[in-house]
Amino acid sequence: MRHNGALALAFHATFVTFILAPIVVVCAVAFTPEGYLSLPTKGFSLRWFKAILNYPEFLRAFRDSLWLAALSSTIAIGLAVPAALAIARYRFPGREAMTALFLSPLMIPHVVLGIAFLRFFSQIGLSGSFLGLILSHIIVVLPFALRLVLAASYGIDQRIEHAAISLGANSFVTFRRVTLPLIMPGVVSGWVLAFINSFDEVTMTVFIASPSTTTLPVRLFLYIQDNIDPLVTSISASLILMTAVLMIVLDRLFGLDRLFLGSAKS
Amino acid sequence: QQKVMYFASYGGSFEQAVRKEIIPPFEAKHGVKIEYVAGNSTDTLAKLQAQRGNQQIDVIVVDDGPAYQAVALGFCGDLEPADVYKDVYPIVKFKSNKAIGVGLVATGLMYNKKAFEENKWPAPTSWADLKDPKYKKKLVVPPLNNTYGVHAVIAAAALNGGGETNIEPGFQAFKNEIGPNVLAYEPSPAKMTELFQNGQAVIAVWGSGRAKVLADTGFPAEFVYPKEGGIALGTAACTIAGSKNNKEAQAFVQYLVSPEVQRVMAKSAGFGPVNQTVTLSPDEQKGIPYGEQAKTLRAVDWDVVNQHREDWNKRWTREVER
Amino acid sequence: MTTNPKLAPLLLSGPALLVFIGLVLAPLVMTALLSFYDWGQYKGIVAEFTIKNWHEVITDEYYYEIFGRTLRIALFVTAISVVIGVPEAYILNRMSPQWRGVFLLVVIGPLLISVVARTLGWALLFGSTGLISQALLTLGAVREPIDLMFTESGVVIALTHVLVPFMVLAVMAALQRLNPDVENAAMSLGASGFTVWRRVILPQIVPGILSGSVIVFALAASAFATPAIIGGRRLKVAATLAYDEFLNTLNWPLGAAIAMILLGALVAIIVGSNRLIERRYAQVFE
Amino acid sequence: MSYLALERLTKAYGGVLAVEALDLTVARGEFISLLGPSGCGKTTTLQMIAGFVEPTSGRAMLEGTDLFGVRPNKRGLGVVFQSYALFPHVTVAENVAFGLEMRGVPRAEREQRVKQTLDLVGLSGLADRYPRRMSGGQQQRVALARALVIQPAILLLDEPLSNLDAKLREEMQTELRTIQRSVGTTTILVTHDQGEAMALSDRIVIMNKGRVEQIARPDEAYARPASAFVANFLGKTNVVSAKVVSEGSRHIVDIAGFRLPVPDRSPTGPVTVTVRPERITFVDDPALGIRGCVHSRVFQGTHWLFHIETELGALIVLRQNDGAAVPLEGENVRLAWGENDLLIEALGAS
Amino acid sequence: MSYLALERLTKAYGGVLAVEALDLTVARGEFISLLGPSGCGKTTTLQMIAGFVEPTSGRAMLEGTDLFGVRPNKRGLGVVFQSYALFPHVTVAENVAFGLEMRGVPRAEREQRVKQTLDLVGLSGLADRYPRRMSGGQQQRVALARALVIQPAILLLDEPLSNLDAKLREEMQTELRTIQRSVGTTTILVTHDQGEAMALSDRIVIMNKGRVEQIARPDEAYARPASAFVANFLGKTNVVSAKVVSEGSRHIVDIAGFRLPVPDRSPTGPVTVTVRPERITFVDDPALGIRGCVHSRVFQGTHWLFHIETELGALIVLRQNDGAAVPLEGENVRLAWGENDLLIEALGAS
Ligand SMILES: Nc1ncnc2c1ncn2[C@@H]1O[C@H](COP(=O)(O)OP(=O)(O)OP(=O)(O)O)[C@@H](O)[C@H]1O
Ligand SMILES: Nc1ncnc2c1ncn2[C@@H]1O[C@H](COP(=O)(O)OP(=O)(O)OP(=O)(O)O)[C@@H](O)[C@H]1O
Ligand SMILES: [Mg+2]
Ligand SMILES: [Mg+2]
Repeated sequence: MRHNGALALAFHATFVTFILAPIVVVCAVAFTPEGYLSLPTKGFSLRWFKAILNYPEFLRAFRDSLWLAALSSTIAIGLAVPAALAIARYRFPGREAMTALFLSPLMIPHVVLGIAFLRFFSQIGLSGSFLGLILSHIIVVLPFALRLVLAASYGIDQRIEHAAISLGANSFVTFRRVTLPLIMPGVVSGWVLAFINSFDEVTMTVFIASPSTTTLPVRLFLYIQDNIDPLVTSISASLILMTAVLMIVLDRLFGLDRLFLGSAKS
Repeated sequence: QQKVMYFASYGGSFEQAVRKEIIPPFEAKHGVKIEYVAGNSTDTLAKLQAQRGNQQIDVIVVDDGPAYQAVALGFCGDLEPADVYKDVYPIVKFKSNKAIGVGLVATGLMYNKKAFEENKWPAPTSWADLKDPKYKKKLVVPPLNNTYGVHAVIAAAALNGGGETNIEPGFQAFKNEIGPNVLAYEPSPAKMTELFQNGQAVIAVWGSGRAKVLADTGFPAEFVYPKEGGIALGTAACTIAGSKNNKEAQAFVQYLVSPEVQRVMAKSAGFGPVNQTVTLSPDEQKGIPYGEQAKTLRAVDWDVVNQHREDWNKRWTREVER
Repeated sequence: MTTNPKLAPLLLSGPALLVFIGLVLAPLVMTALLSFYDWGQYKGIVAEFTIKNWHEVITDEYYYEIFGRTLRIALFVTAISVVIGVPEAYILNRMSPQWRGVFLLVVIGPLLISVVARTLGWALLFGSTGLISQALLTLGAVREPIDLMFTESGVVIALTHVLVPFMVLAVMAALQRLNPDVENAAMSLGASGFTVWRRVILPQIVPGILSGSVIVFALAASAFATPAIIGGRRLKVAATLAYDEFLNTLNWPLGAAIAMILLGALVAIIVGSNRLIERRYAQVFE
Repeated sequence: MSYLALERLTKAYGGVLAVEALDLTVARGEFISLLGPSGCGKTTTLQMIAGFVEPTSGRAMLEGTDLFGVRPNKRGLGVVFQSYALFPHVTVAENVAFGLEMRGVPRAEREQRVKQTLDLVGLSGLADRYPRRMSGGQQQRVALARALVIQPAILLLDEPLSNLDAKLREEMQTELRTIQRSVGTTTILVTHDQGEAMALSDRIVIMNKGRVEQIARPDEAYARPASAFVANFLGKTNVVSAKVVSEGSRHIVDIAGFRLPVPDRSPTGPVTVTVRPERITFVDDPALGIRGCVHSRVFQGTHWLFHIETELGALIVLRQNDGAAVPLEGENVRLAWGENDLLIEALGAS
Repeated sequence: MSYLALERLTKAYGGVLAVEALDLTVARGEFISLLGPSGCGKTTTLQMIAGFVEPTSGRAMLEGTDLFGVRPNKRGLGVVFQSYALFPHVTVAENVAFGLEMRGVPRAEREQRVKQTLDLVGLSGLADRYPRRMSGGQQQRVALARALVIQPAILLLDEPLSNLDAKLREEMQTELRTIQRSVGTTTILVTHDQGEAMALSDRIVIMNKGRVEQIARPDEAYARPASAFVANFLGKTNVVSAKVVSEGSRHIVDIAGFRLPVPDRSPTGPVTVTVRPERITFVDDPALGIRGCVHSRVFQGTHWLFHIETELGALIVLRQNDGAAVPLEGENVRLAWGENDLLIEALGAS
């Protein structure tokens, strides 16, 4: 194991600063006592964190968002893994067309998708249902899952799979016990990206969400229609905190590193 | 199984007020559950268009411009006659009788009082102030596809003798004199707010209701009616043609113009009442076009505007927003 | 897996294909058809075949400018993401497991926060009264306040911030499978750290970089929120244009035509470069 | 009837013929080794039997049924891959247990058999290690254990001992032999080590450039190679020119003046004579053998290897390190061999 | 002065001591082999010298300067990795050319040297192949070519020939020796093949469990192993119990009745006697040696390996395949050896 040099660490520090800068700003603003966004803030107050409690619909939307993101990203990864293996392993006619189709949701402005789905769902009677929401989210997050699994599927030593087969494993067992662990880094990062994108999607969801099941970003989006106040930032800050806590717990339980990178890495 | 009626209108503080104070009594009285479908006016129109022929929404409340469009596109059904409509100012009634105004705000100028004081600038008084070079990159105007934007262009045209029927002077003014001052053409209230809050913008063309909401957060925002006159912006309701809950929908629109609801909307959303029987105390009037103030407002002829809208939009995006 | 090589890809991609054919193709075809419909302010959408929308988009240089800007922004964002995201992934990969965990969190965490909130942070930093401008003024680096708000540079910076984590994750997934001995072998042959990186590591992680780039490019080219907030209305990109047509003028046929052209251009670019790169680096795509 | 039969098995990679029309029958319980130069198609052959390389043509029959109709995971083979192909993401014990799990062996028995097999290959202490954290030879033994533990009917071993030291290799060879004898496992071994092949195999298959050169018992192939290639490949050998003359009733070969009687059926005239280095002795009698000078002398533990310059060219000589004094480099020596140590071919015959 | 000096080099992986306080000095141009059982720390040692494994303690000096201050890419070593570590994404020729490019060798010369080296390892036709499309032995040769082509001052070779057949291995050995002689390359070779180590090396280092057991010339280590481990590791050996008695002025060792004179300094009383299998001969004289019965007889090409049951236990005997008749399995034989073939240790001394 070699170490990062000074130059690398300097680069890393700059990168992290770049990534964190706006987040830190958002978090700092969350503690303002003022009724509006201001920086630098003069005082310190938890007023906007307490304000979250006045909006039970945010909490409900948060829960719905979690469910939606978890379900759609899990289903998407379930569809993406075999598809990615097909694309990585085989050369067949229509391979590129298929890849393009799978990636197309990335390339259509989400407002167009939103309206197309709204029209489509209202014709097949799925309008406003949670199922419709899940289906549409599967579509928009699948490309992420697919691309990352694809990146991990190239270059796997197939002889390792052959070894499993020679020991009597059928295709499914070989996949579950050997191939999947080998591409695990891609699968986990693919799932995470899918989750995050579903959790954060708003432009499309505004059209398909029903009044009774709405996601947190849609709620926030509608909330800030006429007024951006520090509530947005305090909710964001709480999200960051929750994510951090969740990740730390996961890290303690499983090791984040292992989760992302597979256990085989030294 | 309880009946569910879908009501589509603005999100944000308006939604809060409607959910808390307006919907519950109606639900109790009519035994119906109301689902609030939030979105701004154009979102709502888009949803109507998407579900054409299979409408889910029963009642909408949108800006008057989009309301005219909704009527024109045939989304709105006829309003059934009712006593309460007699009390409504005739000016907010639609000739087609497919929609009716439920609130009135004014388009005028909003500025940051604190910033003006720091710069020792006098408060703006006229639409012509938009051309003042000292506001370079500090002015925000909503774009033409937004109702406030339409008002701004018409007001600018009026300064040089134009109007709805002769918009040319408006475009000229925006291209040559106002344009350089404009920091952004910003339709989103949220972003408008943000630009004011972080100090980049100090003056804007905006609605009285929005200004009131912003001022209520404690921000030093001040609204002025320009001396040439503010412009009236109505908020209109209509029932959706083909609604499965037409009875309740009709009742809901009637309910919206009833004095008790009008009062609530004045308080929480800064809507000037359209029902003549509503009286507001001087304190309640603050920031709301009401009484004499309301009479100075200039109305826009939407039929003319909508006729030219397509061309204007094109010109706007190509000549002004570049 | 050794099922029939003709049938296997179909079986494997079958479920995803079914979902996509059912759920993407239908709306896509509907949108494509829509782009050939007529529209009027008062008559709304009329189901009559016309090519006027396409004609309009193709003949009006206004649209060229916007598509040009969209592609330019997307290219810049992709290029910058590669330039900073790939080294960062590599550096992360070489960290000790604990630190790697922490910084993975740092890199991915921000993705969980609404784009709107993140972009808001940038807006606070960017404006003429923002922190960056003030800091530079205080340091004396600039004389006039600088304003990144409503500029293309601002959009590129903010979009890069939003999208670079995708690159980092994609590249890290590919870095996992490198054999460290191969890196050592290169070094033993006299290659400096940088050369090892360029000649040995980079070519092997091309699939990861490609995946990252495809995602970043597609997302940058079809991004809506960030260009809308940071760029404002004067810096229109294809997505905001389509948004306007769909939501403000309700001219869906025109919006659909714009979306289809954007889709077509992106598919062409992505599939083209995909094919080019897969061919150029055929060995690592096995 | 043969147990496993390969019939004109052929594999072409693009233009390259890796294996060409290979015919081979293996009896149940037989131990076969594939021998041949690097790149001659040994691994390819094994992989075709295992089902991981699809043959271009030809077929493989197992007990009369076509093997290619059977899915690889149903063939019940134990395979050691040349590159080990260990599962990198699980421990050694889990690697070894995999095949047993697939066979539904209950946990208790599984653990016991895994332990046993790890003991067998000398890895008892390392059950919980990950393969990446082991030395090359240790990894190779895990691969071997993984194939052995399932007690397959057929074992396909691709250089399974190449990274082990002599001591351990011999132990493993003994184990392989024992297993094969006691369980009756049919074994096909690919090895580059001729000693190993000879010591273990019932028959060896010598391949060259994708083709079979000879299939025979080890000693047979060594003593009577079917071709110059085989002779040369199976151990070092000396090839010199000579001529056979008939003197009276006898045939005599004359190798640079060193004359030996040969069987009557030998061709007369110019011949090439092949003599193995271990058959050449140093003699003192100046009337006997041929003269040479020690060019180099290499110690190899159990024996010495000499390169001797003679008028026939350089000859190699192998002498057991039995304690007797051996010539020094630069010393003049006389070399001789017996009449039975020769292989005589008419010139240009091979 | 020594060229390369390892001083108390130690590496611990977590709790496992892979290499422990290793001391070794290598002269310029010397050929050293590391020998030892699988997992004894050979690769780890090599990787520490190369700079890819950081030692836990100790240091390595090259011409008096601390090697660990020098970046691995500046050490100018040629390394063959046990796992080959070929660049998978470029062709064979590009793999081999890489080191030359790094040294700024102009294209024309580069191509010529690559071609030469590929010829040397017998891969002339495969320059444009990708490593993945080659056999195991071919890949190994690419790795070797890649290290050789740069003509490094020091070569570190980790089992570079383990997947090659005897023929090719010997050719490569000769090449290595030639290069070392002509260019003066200092070479450290890790090998599991004792014959290879003995044949090539100036000195061999025998390691066990991370520690050095002996450093000596090959024949020296073979003849005078520093420990029972070394004796046992370097070729097979027989260890039997006997006793030394003094008879008059002479010491005599009595091995189950087979009596031989021994030097006077030998300990008297019970001893263990070590005798190498290649030193044991079959004798006819019933008065000589000890009696045994052939348990098994294995043909190994150049020689035969016997397991003989005797009253001393099982003994192994090696006889060169010199054409003479050898006993059959089950036959009764008598074994004998000379007084100089013995290594005598007092019981419990080792
Ligand atoms: N990354 C690692 N983590 C933990 N232990 C290791 C690691 N690498 C090697 N070891 C252990 O260190 C010891 C020495 O390993 P090394 O690879 O040096 O052995 P070797 O002598 O080269 O053996 P072989 O002949 O089998 O290649 C072994 O017991 C091995 O299990
Ligand atoms: N995937 C492949 N594509 C093209 N050629 C290949 C491929 N695999 C092997 N070959 C070629 O086929 C021939 C036979 O290869 P194979 O691996 O069977 O050799 P081998 O006898 O096992 O050699 P070794 O002893 O070196 O392992 C070789 O010349 C090799 O270069
Ligand atoms: Mg092979
Ligand atoms: Mg090793």
